[in-house]
Amino acid sequence: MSSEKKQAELIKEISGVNPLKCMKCGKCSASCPSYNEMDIKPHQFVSYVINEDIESLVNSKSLWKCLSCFACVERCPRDVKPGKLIDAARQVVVRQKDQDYLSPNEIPELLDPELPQQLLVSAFRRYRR
Amino acid sequence: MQRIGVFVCHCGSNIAATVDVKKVAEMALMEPGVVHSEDYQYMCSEAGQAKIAAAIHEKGLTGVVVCSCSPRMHETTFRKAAERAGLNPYMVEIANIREHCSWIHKDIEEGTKKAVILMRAAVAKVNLNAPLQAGESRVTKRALVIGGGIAGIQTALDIADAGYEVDIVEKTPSIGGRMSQLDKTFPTLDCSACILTPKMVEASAHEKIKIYTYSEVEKVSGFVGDFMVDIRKKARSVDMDKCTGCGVCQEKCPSKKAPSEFNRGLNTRSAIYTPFAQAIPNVPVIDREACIKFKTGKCGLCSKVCQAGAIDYDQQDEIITEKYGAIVVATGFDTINLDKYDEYAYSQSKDVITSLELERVMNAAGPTHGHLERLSDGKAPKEIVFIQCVGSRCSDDRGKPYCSKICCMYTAKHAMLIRDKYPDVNVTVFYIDVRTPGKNFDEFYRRAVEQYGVNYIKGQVGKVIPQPDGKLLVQGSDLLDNRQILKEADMVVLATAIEPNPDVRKIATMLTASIDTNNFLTEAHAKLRPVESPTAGIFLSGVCQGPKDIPETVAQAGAAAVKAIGLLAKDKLLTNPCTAQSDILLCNGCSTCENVCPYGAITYEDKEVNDHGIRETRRVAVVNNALCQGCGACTVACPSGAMDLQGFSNRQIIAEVDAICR
Amino acid sequence: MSLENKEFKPKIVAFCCNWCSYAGADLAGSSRLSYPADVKIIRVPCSCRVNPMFILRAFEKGADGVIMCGCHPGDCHYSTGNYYARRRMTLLFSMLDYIGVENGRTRVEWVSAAEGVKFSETMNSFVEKIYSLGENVRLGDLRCKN
Amino acid sequence: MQELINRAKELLADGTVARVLGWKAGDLPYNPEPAYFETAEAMEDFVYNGFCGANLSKYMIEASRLEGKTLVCLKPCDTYSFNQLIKEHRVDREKAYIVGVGCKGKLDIEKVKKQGIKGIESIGGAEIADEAETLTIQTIYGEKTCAYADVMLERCHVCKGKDHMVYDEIIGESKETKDAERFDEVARIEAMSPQEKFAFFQKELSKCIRCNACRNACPACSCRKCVFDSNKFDSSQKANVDTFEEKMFHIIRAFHVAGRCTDCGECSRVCPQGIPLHLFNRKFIKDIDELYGEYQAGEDTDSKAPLTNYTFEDAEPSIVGKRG
Repeated sequence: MSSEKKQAELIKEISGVNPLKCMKCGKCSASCPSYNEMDIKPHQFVSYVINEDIESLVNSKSLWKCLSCFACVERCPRDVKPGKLIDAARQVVVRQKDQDYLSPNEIPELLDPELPQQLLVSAFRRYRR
Repeated sequence: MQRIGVFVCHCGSNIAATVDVKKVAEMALMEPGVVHSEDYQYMCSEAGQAKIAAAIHEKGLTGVVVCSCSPRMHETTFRKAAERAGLNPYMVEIANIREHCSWIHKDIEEGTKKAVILMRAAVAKVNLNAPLQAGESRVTKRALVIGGGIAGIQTALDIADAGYEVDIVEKTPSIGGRMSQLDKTFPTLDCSACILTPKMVEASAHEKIKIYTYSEVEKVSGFVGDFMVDIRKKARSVDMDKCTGCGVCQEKCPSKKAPSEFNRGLNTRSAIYTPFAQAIPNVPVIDREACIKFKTGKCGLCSKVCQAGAIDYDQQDEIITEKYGAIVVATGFDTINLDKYDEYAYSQSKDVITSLELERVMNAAGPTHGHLERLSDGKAPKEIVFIQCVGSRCSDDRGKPYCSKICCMYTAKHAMLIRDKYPDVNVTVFYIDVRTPGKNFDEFYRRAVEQYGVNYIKGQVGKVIPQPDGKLLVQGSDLLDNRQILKEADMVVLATAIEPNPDVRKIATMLTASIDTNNFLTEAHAKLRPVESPTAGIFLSGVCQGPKDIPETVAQAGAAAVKAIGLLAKDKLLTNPCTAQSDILLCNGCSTCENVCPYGAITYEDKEVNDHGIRETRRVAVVNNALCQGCGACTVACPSGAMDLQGFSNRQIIAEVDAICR
Repeated sequence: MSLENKEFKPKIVAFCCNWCSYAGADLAGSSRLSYPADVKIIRVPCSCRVNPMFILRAFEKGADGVIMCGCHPGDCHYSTGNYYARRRMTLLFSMLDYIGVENGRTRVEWVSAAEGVKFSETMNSFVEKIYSLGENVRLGDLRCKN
Repeated sequence: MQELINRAKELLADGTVARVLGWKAGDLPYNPEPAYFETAEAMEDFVYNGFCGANLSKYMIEASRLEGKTLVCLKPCDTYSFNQLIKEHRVDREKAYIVGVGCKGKLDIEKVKKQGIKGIESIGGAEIADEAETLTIQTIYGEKTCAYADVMLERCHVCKGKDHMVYDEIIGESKETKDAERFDEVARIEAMSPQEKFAFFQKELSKCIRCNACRNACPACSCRKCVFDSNKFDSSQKANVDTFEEKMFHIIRAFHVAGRCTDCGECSRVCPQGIPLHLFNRKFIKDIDELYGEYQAGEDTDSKAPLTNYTFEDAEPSIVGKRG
């Protein structure tokens, strides 16, 4: 198996999503609150997985712009769940070892009382597994 | 001992590609009783059938096994061929080596091995086959149509025109169905009522048609040609013979708060009502839930104002029992419940409506008298958004997995009509695909875009957000421009998925007609028998079988009628000879079989028997072959094995088991 | 599917009612949905035609698994047949379990004429189960004389 | 016993009944056998004691075809079988004059023998009139005693009750002898591992000699001709016949009487090999009770039997695997 294919299979495995179920209705993109911040739009996630171009997905702005609000997951009529796909892509990144990431212990001192609660909750959704 | 011929079909390459047909034919010769075997390209062809006939004559065959496609496909073909050659048709058995073998296995060795075993099982069975004679049953020359919409009306008219009696049973107070609720019809834009009401009148005036409105089918027994049906005529509280349809009662009725079913609950009606002006029969019913007289005992105003003295508060439900030869199901559809689609704000805003509600809004007899206005404040909308596929093409449990088929076209119709009548109103349609297969359909859709300037956007809507000022903020995507759209609208119209009428499940159970996971009635064959149910004598008309538009419904209604007429035109039907039979020497007379028979086909009689020299009178089970449908429930209930099923006897099935496990 | 035990080719008998499950099997075939060739189907008019004796007979003759398929409860072509079948099979299977026969060797599934996919999936999973149970030794002889 | 004999003679004399169906002494002190008595003189041989376990209901199938009424002695548990036979139209209620005889538990000679009591010449205390709680047994080795309750039949320990379900008159007192739970043994087996279960039944069933005693005694096995004696289920190859019969006999027999078996225990009582055959029937009864609601066959003559009945919500067969 090529490494691209492996990556795509990994995404499917982590997310539990079958991208072939997508009927390209665009309801995910219509639901997305971060749509305008994203370079790759939610409805396009599936085609990156189908085309085994996980590299682009991982390097996209969208990866970190997704709020994990799961509106797309909730509303997708085909059970495709683009939010889960992008979350899986994040997992792929997070799972790469020896990378310089924030450790949970450092978080408390970085907390700003002015931070909106929503941001925290979505951050936990994004980074906690 | 039987003299059996085995005929192995190649079915072109359908079988021959994964089954070594020559080998199967060769192996057959080793089976007990087999005196002849051959293989051929297409056994079902005339030449193939001729080979069977020739072998029957030349080799004196007493039994035939055809290794071919499913018996559901060609069992009748081969049995008829054998009959023509002078063999009892029930001496023919099919080994299904296509659907159950060649089509599911890829390895030729594996496929051949299995085909040989299936052949052996069939040979083992035929060894125990006995010639059977089909009996006859009579045909009641009257048809029942369940549902009085356009499908039911058309079917009834066609059957009646052929000279047979037809009864229509309609649940609501008037025939007309969904079509009577529509304003205009695509793709010609003619007025729905203008083309429907003449048919309604024709049906009600037809001497061969009897219409039971406000009635429901309660019980069905019997079988093809001889159904016995109980129809509950709900108490109308109005004497149909006396009522003149003057309408004074409805005007005077003080209780006017009941939601109008006909107008989809968008406005109200009186407690005594006819659903709409052109209702047939033009006789009102009293909604006892809403009527003050029924609720409190006081009032009685309608009775006072009725010159004809037609009001009858004491009227009771009536059960009518009638015999029918054929039954046509035409129960139609409803739109799905939108509770699970909260993102479209249907429950939050009066200005988010379904397309069927829009039909009523656009209709002159509707709640707004045909003026396009917002139901919340009565203001004229300037911006209307249509959302397609609401609940259609969904793989989750919120909606339906199928395409509702009619929405693309009626939305184009709505958009066009609005743009035509109100040129200053902007119309936007959010769609996934625009599906327009049909004569003049795509042209119609293109006209909406090109001539009327309807704005079609490929992309779904994610959310409709009601604004404090009463506007509706629609958040959608434009997949082709790759942008998200925020649009302020005054009205949002949802192309809501359609589903079979919820009552159809109950009716299907009564009729023992099969139904699919979406509650559409199953047809006997998806391509070749699309208007027949697998249950003999039951025919399908309209959307109860699958989504379809008016012309398709009318076409299917006619087709169902033809099938029903074909049945009613016969004086006698040949009955399935594969019925249960009791061996009186073994029967204990214990009544166990009688208790499980769904057809009441088993009775007990005191019969004189001669049990190996002992003559005595015994209570024994007797099967009425005209009533028995051959399910076999009794054969297993019988502890002594006295009850057996012809064509599927205990010994035959055990022989098959043995052959498979050999 | 686990095919570690290459020697073992199970014999599996499937009783299918004519109206739903046999048609479901036909649909699986015309949709080219594969399942192992170990399964051989016997057509019966209704699941209520399946006598426990047929099932025991199959086991005695060396079957490794027996599955019965019928219309979904409520959808029986003969209205009530599968309700009787359901009780009969429940009691029979419970008895087999009671005498120590692995209950995975017997199964009932309701498969409609429209469920070709379910038919094929059911057969795949049943065959897999039989492979995991291996050869049927216990039911060959209930009297158990060796 | 004397009251019973006197009454029987009376009914014979006034022509109410043409014959009496009861028990007469056998060739050993503990094996009375079912018998017809047609005259007062013949009644001298009549016995009724603790060894009269035989369920006479089944004989009424035959007696229903005879001229005139038959007086039949039925113990409380026998009346369930009689009711079941009425339900199945196998006996004619009008042809029977049912004397409900008293019962304080019936005896199992095998249990007596198991206590090491051999060479039995006579047994005292097995007659119903006595209140004796012990049996006094004269043997060639001298007098032995044992407690009545210790040598009762298994079925009496799970007695269904002292009431007769159907009768014309009752003679003698009955006593409920229940001191164990009916389904305990079944539950014990259910809890075993498949290997243990199989080993248990393998051990028991391999004793079977296919003598058909169980079938002949069983009031539910009343078919004119048993499926195992007819060719209705055989394949054409005669060679297969015997093996199928042999191997599957007990399970098929149990299935055929499922929902009809009153749990009278005759099958186990008459088995010369001592196979606890009632454990099959009782398993079905337990399952029926648990899955479809309590049902006692023979309690009445008109209720629907569990296997000719259903509800829309019945358990699926997969419940067998899920119950664990």
